[in-house]
Amino acid sequence: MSARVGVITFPGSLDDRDAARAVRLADAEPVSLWHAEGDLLGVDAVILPGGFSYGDYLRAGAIARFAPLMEKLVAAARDGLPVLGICNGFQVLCESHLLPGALTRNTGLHFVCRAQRLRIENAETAWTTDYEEGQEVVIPVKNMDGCYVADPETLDELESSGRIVARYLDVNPNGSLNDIAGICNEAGNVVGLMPHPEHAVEALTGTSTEGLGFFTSVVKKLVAA
Amino acid sequence: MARFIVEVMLKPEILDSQGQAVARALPRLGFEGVTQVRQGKRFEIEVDGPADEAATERVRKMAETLLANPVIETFELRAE
Amino acid sequence: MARFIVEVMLKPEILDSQGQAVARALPRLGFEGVTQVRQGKRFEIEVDGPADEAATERVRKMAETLLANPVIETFELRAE
Amino acid sequence: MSEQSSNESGVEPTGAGSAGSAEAATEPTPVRPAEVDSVARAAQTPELPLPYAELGMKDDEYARVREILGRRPTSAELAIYSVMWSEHCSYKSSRVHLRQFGDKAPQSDALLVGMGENAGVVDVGNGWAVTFKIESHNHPSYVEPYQGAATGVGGIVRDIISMGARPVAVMDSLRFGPPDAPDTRRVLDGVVRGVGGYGNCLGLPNIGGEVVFDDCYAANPLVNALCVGVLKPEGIKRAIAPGPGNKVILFGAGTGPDGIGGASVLASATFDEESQAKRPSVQVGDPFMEKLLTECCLEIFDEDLVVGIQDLGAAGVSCATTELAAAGTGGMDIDLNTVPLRDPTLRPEEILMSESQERMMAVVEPAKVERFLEVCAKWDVPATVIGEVTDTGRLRMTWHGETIVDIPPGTAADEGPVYERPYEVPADLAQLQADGPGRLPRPATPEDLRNTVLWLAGSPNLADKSFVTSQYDRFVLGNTVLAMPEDAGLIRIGDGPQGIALATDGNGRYARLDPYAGAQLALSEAYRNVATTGARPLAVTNCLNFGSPEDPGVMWQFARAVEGLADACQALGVPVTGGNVSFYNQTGTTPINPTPVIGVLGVHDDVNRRVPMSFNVEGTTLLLLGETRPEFGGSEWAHVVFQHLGGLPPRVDLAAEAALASVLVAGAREGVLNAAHDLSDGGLSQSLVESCLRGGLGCVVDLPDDPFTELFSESVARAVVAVYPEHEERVTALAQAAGVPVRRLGTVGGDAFEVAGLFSIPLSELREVHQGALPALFG
Ligand SMILES: Nc1ncnc2c1ncn2[C@@H]1O[C@H](COP(=O)(O)OP(=O)(O)O)[C@@H](O)[C@H]1O
Ligand SMILES: [Mg+2]
Repeated sequence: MSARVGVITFPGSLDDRDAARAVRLADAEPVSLWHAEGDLLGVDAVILPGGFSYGDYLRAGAIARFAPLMEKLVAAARDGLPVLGICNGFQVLCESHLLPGALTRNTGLHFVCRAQRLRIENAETAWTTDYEEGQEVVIPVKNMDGCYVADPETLDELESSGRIVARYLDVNPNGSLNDIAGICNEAGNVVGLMPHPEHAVEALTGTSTEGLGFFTSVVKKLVAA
Repeated sequence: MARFIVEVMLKPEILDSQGQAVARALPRLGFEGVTQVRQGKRFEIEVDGPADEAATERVRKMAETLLANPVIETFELRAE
Repeated sequence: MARFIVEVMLKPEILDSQGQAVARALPRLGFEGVTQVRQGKRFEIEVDGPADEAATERVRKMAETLLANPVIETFELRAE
Repeated sequence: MSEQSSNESGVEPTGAGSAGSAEAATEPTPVRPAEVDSVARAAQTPELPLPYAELGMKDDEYARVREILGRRPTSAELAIYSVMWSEHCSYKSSRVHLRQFGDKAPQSDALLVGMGENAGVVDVGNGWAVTFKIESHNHPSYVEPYQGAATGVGGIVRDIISMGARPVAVMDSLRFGPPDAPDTRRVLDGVVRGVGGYGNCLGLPNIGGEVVFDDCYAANPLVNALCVGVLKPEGIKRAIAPGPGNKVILFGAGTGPDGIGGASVLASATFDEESQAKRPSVQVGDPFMEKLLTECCLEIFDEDLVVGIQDLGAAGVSCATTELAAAGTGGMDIDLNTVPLRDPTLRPEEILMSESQERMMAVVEPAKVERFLEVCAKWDVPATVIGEVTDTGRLRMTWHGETIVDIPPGTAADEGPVYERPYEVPADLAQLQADGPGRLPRPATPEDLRNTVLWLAGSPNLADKSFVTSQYDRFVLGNTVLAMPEDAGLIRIGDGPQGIALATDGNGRYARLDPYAGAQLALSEAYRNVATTGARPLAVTNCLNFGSPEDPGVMWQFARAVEGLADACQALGVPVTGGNVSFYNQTGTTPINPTPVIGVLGVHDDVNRRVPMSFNVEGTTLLLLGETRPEFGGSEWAHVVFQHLGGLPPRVDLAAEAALASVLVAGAREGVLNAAHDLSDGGLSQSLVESCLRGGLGCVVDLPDDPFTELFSESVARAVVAVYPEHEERVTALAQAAGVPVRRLGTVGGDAFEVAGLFSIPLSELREVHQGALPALFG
């Protein structure tokens, strides 16, 4: 039986179809979850996709956090459900306090879309075991509010406990502190990522296929479990 | 050193999509009874020198040309 | 009907790129002597019923949970 | 050509006033503010003067309205006729010319819906159809660049949705004033943010466009937005209201006072009201609402819940109701009080003229209304039944129980005035054409040639556009195979391997020198760009940006451009499926260079075989396809180095263009092309620079004859291709069979752009000038 990975659609989600495609390419079954439902439909993992939920009005992710399904998700994540928040999904995870810190306006004040080189810093989270620690990959970034900020204690804590999942190389596209592109929670089941691995799963349409590892990692883990 | 506050709001006749989105979301978040939300910007500006007429005029000019877009926004200015 | 103003500003230790961009642009436009600009948000909120303690508390709750993100922002609330 | 849905605000100058007409002489009857200008009242006060001239209506047009109605119009009726008969809704100046697109249309089995609908639809095979269209939002983008550009994107996307399609990509063709003018920074910054802010938030990849700078656009930027959508042929929707008893539903955003500066004239003139609230002439967009509206519409189409649908663009409710009714059973009753308002003080005339964005109107069978409203609720999209279809042949509207509109809808929608405007060759054209580029000194030494290559590569029009395009999402939806800076955008459709390619091109300088040729050259280039990726060009959309049609010189340019385009489409076998006309692009009495912007759609049988532009395989052979003549009139070289515009543009050669395309398409299909890049602005020099930088590899080329001409001429129907040595023979044979001249240029490799025996430029140096130019100006 293949793993079932839920993809939540909020009003204004944009990359939900892409996330579902990536799940499929990782040989798992994508399950659409609608923000207003009260049930996770028994999925084995959840992706919060990129986009502009609620138009990014107020603050990116601020309104989506209150979706009925999020209450269920927060509880399940605390119990160890693998959760990946991509871009807007990362913002929602921070707003929900599943991950520390916040994502603010890019320091360049422009939306930035580019093929971005990253280094995978932690290859032990639920979503990164198919990478090597220190591996460099090229994955698109595209965001307006991707500047990761946190207070110095939180940053120290993230750094010292190995909770930086990925870091920008060459160019820091949004001014993130410590070049942070992604982080995880203490248990490593919840990962937030600014770049879009779901746009790097097919050589034809992406920058590479180097994003597929995020999806295959979790699928392997689920199948093994 | 003088400190000014400039508050910029959309003109009432201009669609405030942000404010409306917040207002539409509120009941779902358990906040009933909110009839309107408007969202604008607030600037805190510190300038060298005293908070005199001249400084106020300079900040007003700034607000007119840069902080607010007179085509769709209005602003209020006060010293603090 | 009661009317409240909520002002949300980034905490001083959080980088305010928008404010900084304004500050950087000012000299180019001929405005010298500005030492700092900070940019935040301003909400005008209208709620049903009187502007009493209970209404204020409801809006405070809204500000804390929705309008401001306590990780990076502070807010001030006042009735108008 | 869509004659109904130009989204652009009307900017017609108001015509000669009505002073001295019989009506103006009559004493106006005093009216209380609360009173409604009903049909009954209009009958009782036949001589009440109405401010038709202020609304841009001519005396004879107003007289025709009176004749149609057999009485004076009510102010609400006048609102309808004045917007529906305006230039941007009625195409009254352009219509007689645009007919050629239909009359000369080449035979095409692919055309499912031609001109006249919201957008044309073509059959691309395998059970898929594609709809696409380009539209201008020039004037609003100058007044408020962010909102102008944003609502431009929003409007064209709604046009595509209203055909029943899922929008899948956007493009933007932009023209600004001189790059170093301070106002250009304001306009460019706002426009690019607006295009990105709206398109990114909608989740539509931006796959291409143009950024052009020229003094003539200083106070008149051009913002042309294109959207393409995909649908099943059986899912095509139309803007019709058939079936008496069917309900008319307005859904989407509330109606506010957007873009109705003109309407307050009506209210204040007819009703002596104390003071009308300020009515903004700018429209403001809400991309989030449009995203909800998109998903909502697609679900509604999936469940087959509508019999007709129309987006609300310019002229809002007036346009949607008259057109739906005119194209359906013929009658409609609307209760204007039911229109959900953002501003409760709006008067009926203002509701009718409001250009509030993110609204649609649907015609729904009574049994399906409930389900329709449920889907809207799911997506948080407000929806209201505002009326129903009748068989009375009349469009009737009530306001507080009184009838305020009672007209035959076709008279407003289809029977607008048609002008045969006088035209004549612009007085200065002969002189301009006589002043050819022959007198311009050419670079003489290898060093001069080298510097010219760099100069062009770093000039604003030829420089790398990443500063703009990196603000656009090109990955979303996961089907983007090629996007900027490639020659054409290419997206996969369905589950592949099929795809569609799109390019937009225009050259105002060429068109200024010869509008007939200029329009053809724009088509020629877009056609070539599409073919360069390996796609077969199939259909055309166009946006015609011109000065005032009341200027006979401009009208001549327009007539010539349309004729040129229609002739070229016929010659190349690609029909025009729709488009848009934007007049009055001028500053004072000085018109912009005539700027027809042409979009070409092509199909790709297998996107895995797309041909990119980048040189990235060491040792591949470079071949030049096509013939180079010394052609410098209107060229980038003359423009950049001498700010010179004169002479004649490159010779049009459509047969050569078609032959070149056939080689490129065949080469792609056979998999024998490693890279291909067309030659256009800046000539061979610029093409090689771009392909080298894109792939990160240099090249060495031989230019034995006249290196200046070979490097910088802008002759049409040319492309450079990189092929593996083992494919050289096959590609040469393909070219020869098609009658396309082919010549071995050199080899890919190294880290410099080198012309053997003349000069060499390290890629790092090229990269710096090419990529650094726009950030230095606007960063
Ligand atoms: N405003 C824009 N939006 C999107 N893409 C753009 C824009 N301007 C230029 N581009 C892209 O940059 C590339 C170079 O543009 P251009 O030199 O005009 O192309 P071409 O000469 O092939 O027509 C193309 O891929 C074009 O689509
Ligand atoms: Mg090209």
